[in-house]
Amino acid sequence: GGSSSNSGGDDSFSVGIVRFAPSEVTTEAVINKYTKLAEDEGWEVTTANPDGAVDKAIGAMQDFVQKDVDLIIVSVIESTSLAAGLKSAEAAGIPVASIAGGTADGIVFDLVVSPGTEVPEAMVANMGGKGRVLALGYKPGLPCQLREDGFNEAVKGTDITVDRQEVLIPGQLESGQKFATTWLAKNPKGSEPLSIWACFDDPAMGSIVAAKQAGRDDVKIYGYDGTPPALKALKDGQLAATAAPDTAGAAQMLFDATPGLIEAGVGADAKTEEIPYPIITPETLDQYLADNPGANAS
Amino acid sequence: MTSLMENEPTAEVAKSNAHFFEWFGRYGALLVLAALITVTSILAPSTFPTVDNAINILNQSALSAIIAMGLTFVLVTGEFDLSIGNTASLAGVSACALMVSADLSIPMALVAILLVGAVVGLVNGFVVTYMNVSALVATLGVGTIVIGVNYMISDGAPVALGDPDAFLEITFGRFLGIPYPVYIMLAIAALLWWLLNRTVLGQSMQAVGGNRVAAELSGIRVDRVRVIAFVVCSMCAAVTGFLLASRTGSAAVSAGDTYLLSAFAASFFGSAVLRDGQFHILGTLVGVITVSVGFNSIALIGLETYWQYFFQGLLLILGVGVGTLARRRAAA
Amino acid sequence: MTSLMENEPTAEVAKSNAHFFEWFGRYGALLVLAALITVTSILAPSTFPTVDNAINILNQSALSAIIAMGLTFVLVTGEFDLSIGNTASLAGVSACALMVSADLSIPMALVAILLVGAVVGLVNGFVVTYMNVSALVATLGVGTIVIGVNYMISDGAPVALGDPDAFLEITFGRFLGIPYPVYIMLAIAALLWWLLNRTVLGQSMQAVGGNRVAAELSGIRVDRVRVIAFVVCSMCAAVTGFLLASRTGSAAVSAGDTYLLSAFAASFFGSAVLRDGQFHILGTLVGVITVSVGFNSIALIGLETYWQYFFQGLLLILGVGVGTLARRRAAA
Amino acid sequence: MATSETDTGADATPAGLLQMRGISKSFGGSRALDGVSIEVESGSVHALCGANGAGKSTLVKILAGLERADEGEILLDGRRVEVDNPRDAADLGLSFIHQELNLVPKFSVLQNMAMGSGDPGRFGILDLRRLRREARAVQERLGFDIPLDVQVEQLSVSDRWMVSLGRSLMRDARFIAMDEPTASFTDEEANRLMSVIEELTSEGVGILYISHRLDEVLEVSDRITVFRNGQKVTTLESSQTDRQELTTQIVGREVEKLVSRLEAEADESVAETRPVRLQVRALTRAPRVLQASFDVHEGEIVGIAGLVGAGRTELARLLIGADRATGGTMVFNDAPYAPKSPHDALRAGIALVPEERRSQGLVLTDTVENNLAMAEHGAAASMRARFRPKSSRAAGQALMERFSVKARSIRDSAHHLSGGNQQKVVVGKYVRTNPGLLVLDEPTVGVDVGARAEIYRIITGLASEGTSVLVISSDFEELAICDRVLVMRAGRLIAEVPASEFDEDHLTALCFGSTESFGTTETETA
Ligand SMILES: Nc1ncnc2c1ncn2[C@@H]1O[C@H](COP(=O)(O)OP(=O)(O)OP(=O)(O)O)[C@@H](O)[C@H]1O
Ligand SMILES: Nc1ncnc2c1ncn2[C@@H]1O[C@H](COP(=O)(O)OP(=O)(O)OP(=O)(O)O)[C@@H](O)[C@H]1O
Ligand SMILES: [Mg+2]
Ligand SMILES: [Mg+2]
Repeated sequence: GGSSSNSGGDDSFSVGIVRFAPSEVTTEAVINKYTKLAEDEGWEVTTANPDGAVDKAIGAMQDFVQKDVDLIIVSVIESTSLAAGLKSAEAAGIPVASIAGGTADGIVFDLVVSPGTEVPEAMVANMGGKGRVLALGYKPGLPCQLREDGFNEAVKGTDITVDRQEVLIPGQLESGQKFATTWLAKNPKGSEPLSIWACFDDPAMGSIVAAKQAGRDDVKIYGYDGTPPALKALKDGQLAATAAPDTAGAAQMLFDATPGLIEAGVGADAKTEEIPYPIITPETLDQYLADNPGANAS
Repeated sequence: MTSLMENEPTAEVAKSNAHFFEWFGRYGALLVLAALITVTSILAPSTFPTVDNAINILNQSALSAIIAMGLTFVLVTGEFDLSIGNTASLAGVSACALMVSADLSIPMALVAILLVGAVVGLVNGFVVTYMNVSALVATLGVGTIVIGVNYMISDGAPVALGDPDAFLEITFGRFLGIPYPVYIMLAIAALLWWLLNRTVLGQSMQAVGGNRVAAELSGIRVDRVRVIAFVVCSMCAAVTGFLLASRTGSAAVSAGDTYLLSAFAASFFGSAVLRDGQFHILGTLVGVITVSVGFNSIALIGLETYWQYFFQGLLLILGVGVGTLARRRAAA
Repeated sequence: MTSLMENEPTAEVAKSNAHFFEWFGRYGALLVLAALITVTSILAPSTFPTVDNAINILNQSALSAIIAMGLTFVLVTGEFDLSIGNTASLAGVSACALMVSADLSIPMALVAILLVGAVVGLVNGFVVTYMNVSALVATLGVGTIVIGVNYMISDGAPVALGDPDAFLEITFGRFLGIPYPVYIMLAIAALLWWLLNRTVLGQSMQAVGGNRVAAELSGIRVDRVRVIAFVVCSMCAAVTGFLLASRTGSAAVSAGDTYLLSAFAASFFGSAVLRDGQFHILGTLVGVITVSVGFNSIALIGLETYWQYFFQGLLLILGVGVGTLARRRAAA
Repeated sequence: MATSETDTGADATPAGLLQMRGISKSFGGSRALDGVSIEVESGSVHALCGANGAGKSTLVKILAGLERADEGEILLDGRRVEVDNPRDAADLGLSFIHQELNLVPKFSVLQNMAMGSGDPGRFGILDLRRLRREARAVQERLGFDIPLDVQVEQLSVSDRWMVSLGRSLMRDARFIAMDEPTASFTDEEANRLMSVIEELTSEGVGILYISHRLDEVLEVSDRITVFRNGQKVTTLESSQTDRQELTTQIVGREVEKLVSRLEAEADESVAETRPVRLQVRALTRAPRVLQASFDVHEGEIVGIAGLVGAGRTELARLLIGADRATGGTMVFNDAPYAPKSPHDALRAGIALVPEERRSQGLVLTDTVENNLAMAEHGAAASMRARFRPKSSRAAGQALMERFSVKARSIRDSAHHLSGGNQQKVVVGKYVRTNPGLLVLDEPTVGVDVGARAEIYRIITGLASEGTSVLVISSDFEELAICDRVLVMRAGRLIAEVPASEFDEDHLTALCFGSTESFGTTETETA
């Protein structure tokens, strides 16, 4: 491990990244792209996978402190709950950046994922402001929470009834499917406008499976993330909308900021950048694919 | 009814009591299922007791049932397998990866993942028999390594098919109004039941599970039997993983992991169905279906999600506990 | 006529081989740890073999060690506990919930969650002993119910303290440069070791685990011993959950769940340390530390993430397998 | 149970130390005990005799708090006591040696002896030094000197029984029940036990003694109660009865005396002239079997005598490939024979009836039917072969009839059978594979006189059909059914005694020769 914290410019840096979990597709994509950019530049990137566990994430941060990296990047886990790791990093003079984890003492850079409010807004518009929605939320995840806040904001004051269920991770697809299956059985076709909103694509995919199995085409399903299967479902008209962050752009943003962050060190003022999170509908899909050659919906 | 005879009554009463408890011990777990169906039918009369919903429940049970029945094989042999969830994930990931990158056809991919399953089973069997590591440790270790392989193949990201339609058909296709997975489940159940109850292999497995030393001294090739059990189990897990991937035409590294605990729960519940603590295929099937019915009921009645945990936990404890308690009463 | 048979004396087989294998069987698991330390020290000489890093590793081991040592108690008694992860989560959630809504002080909250742990342990023990349900099923069931309780309390969302500083101090405070959790781990280890090896209760536990029938026949109150083991185990899990919450000043419904498998892995690895398959406190401690050292090494050397899985899996299989293989050789 | 709590022992004779009155116990539908009463006085030995399944152990288990009686009461010093669990029994000063070994294999001798012992010390803290002192004292009394820190799994079976015996003496018992304590003992060890019993009774301890060795019972006891089918048949004064009468009482009819092979058929030359079935040359697996060479002819019954620990079990295991020989050759039915596993042996036609029926012979939780089918599955060439439940059951039924196995039905679970019937099931399952050579390791340990005679009948019957039989036994009396007896000592076959010279004293003398000790490091295949 090389300690080059005092050198500036385009020197070779050493970066430690704490992933979240493989199920969090967006941040995984950002991290993978960032890693590629950095390694092309000759930096040393080490990643750790805490499998969603806060404690393991803290452990990974402390290991990176021992490794004496120049920058630690954490993701998704609320930064406030990483206090132990942040303190260790601060004591060692290593700045910490976060992807979608929010700010906290010790975070010098926060890449915010916007809540993507366009999705619920589109849903409300599609339903004409009335009907019934099955909302599949996931409270432990910050991005999901923010999206759900946006969702609640959008439905407020409309004639839409919300049935909320909590998705399980792991097993997100199954729980989406199970909840949707029974919900669909309870709400037969033609009763009122029906939609299923999920705070990420996996449970939405599960809902699609349920709808297909029940032979239902009257339900509009919404998700977030723009995973390949979701884009495919969008293309086939099974998904009404998803939202996809510009992961390449976000990775570039983070990459560009890295030397500055290392230069400024731990004392620096916290910066925040927002990753745009535009809605993708079947109409805008082609445009999105053209703009993001990496995205895959075949 | 009062009997005025002096020398009989206590024994008589005790006896009929014993009979009742014996009956209860045998059918207690089935009673739980019956009660569940009755109650939900009353509470949700228009949505629960319908043919559609029955098919729906069976369909939801299919994947869990396949993996749980495979696990039952290992349990019958007196072993454990903690790697099934990871094997299911691996099967999905490798099926998709093979179809995407090696352009395999669906049947070829199925063959390939059956092989993958068999290999995992062989490794489990090898570590358990040759290295003499307890099955719990061995399969925990092998399972962990399988996760690593998953990551290596997929780099952590979901693997999606470009044109999944044919693949999706496996999950969504229907014959006589019943989805294919239900047929697959029933076919595998029949095959495994036959293997276990109508072949020397199956009888040997039960003997090995009952007393390994006695089985060995009876000439049964214990190690071979154990390895076969692991292989069958892993192959069932692989089938589950394959079907799981065919739901969405894509596979994630940890998609199958949740099946581990549910398969154990179903098998143990099933061991209390009609038997006193022996694992068997029919029981496992009933166990899986009971859990599905329960989940379905909770959702249809519209209880909070956390009720599903209470329900699942209680189901397991009561389904098994009532039986053993009743049997103890019957024996006393 | 009785015919006497002639008998030439045969050469005695050299025993030194057996001695070597015996030694290897005993110290094999420790050798794995030593090899790990040596290799990493060579590959990362400036970062790995430092006092700071050693403290770091111990600190990272603390929580896992506490829950794993509790589990060891149950394993020693010949039982299982699949609910520890959920109990740890419950402890965190209820500690935070009590501090937030009931305004409990930190010591009072600790007492409260110790009680919570004890209650979970009692329920486990009751289902296992009184209802006669096998520990695997019982604790799987109780664990599932505990998840439900978690959701009921927290509604699924993380519970965060308003002013967590004092609470965080439990994790961050240091005495003589060593963080508190390390002391807590060592204190609990000493206490549990003493309980297990120097009290009648501990001997009884080992006896029950070694041969339950024999223990029962010799007048040991087997059921009571088993219940106590479950209670101790759940209380250790609760302590881990409490400390986990104090790392973050908040608690999530499933924060502790990951500890389940790692605790099992550590205990089983530990059973191969110095003993042939018996669970013991020191072994578990070594097991936890070996895993931590491994992770630390991977991070410091900078390997791909999936190596952590390969490492963990191989560690388990080899740590246990080498020992048993060697012992078999020694016996042969 | 409707008896007054007060002074029930007030009537007639002064109350003995321990009384059990009107004890009944049923398992499921069947009665194991039916209104049985016994009485053990201080300082006396009361023996219980009865066929397998007569209910002897059940009575002991009730006394020990392991089973609850349906009816009846227990009185200690004339006062009624409740024994709900073993702890209660221990607190009342009742001590037990149960029929099955109950040790913790991974524990040391000391730990095993100290298990559950009397008062737990202050605050439940172990007082190792005191326990060690006490254990030494007990060891001295019993005259055995196994190091206290050795794990019991490394001890031989008879040493384990000594440990078990030692444990029952660790607490100051006023009463000790011994359920077949000598089943695995040599005569010498049994004699030592007898002297310990004498010592104990002289200290006023009451002893309940159960054994199938009738001579021993007659020697040690003051009175003998005989059970038959859960009922008390009679109580005899030991000094006024003999073996003949006892046997008749136990079985309910006369049992013909064991017919020696010599008297029954045969001049030995017949056997010698028959073709050799198994030829063993220099078979070795150090240190327990060294250079064993012998022949077994067709239809011949060959005995192997020796002291416990002589290595006979090991030799038998080598014959069926359960362990691998390190040297030597075998020829079976004129073909070279080198089994790698019991499967190979069964396929070639050699079967071993193992010495421990419960742990090595049966799946106790499974049905008699499945137990009887097990070896046939093991002998099947391919595991893919069809299993036909109906014909399998018919075959099982036929075996049950042939060996007159007594069970409620063929679907009854094996652990419900009495020891003798269990043994018949084990023999039956191997006979079902039609072996050319049947090896029986201690076939009658714990088997009652009646069933024993039946097992001998089975053995001689098989031999007359042409099956060769190898019988390992520590009960030299039963070796009378053999055509020849090989004597094994310290891993070597040292002598061969033809039936014509058969004499128990002669065999005993040969077995002893000189004693050697071996490193007992083998671990059991648990
Ligand atoms: N747990 C049980 N369940 C059912 N039946 C039992 C049980 N224990 C004993 N029995 C039955 O009770 C009867 C008496 O058994 P017990 O063990 O007391 O016989 P025993 O006289 O000790 O015989 P042995 O000489 O073989 O030891 C037998 O028929 C036996 O099958
Ligand atoms: N290699 C082995 N594997 C498994 N069990 C063994 C082995 N060697 C001995 N035993 C068992 O250990 C016990 C102790 O053996 P023991 O000292 O009685 O010698 P033995 O060889 O069985 O002598 P014998 O049969 O002449 O009494 C026996 O019950 C035997 O079954
Ligand atoms: Mg008995
Ligand atoms: Mg023997």
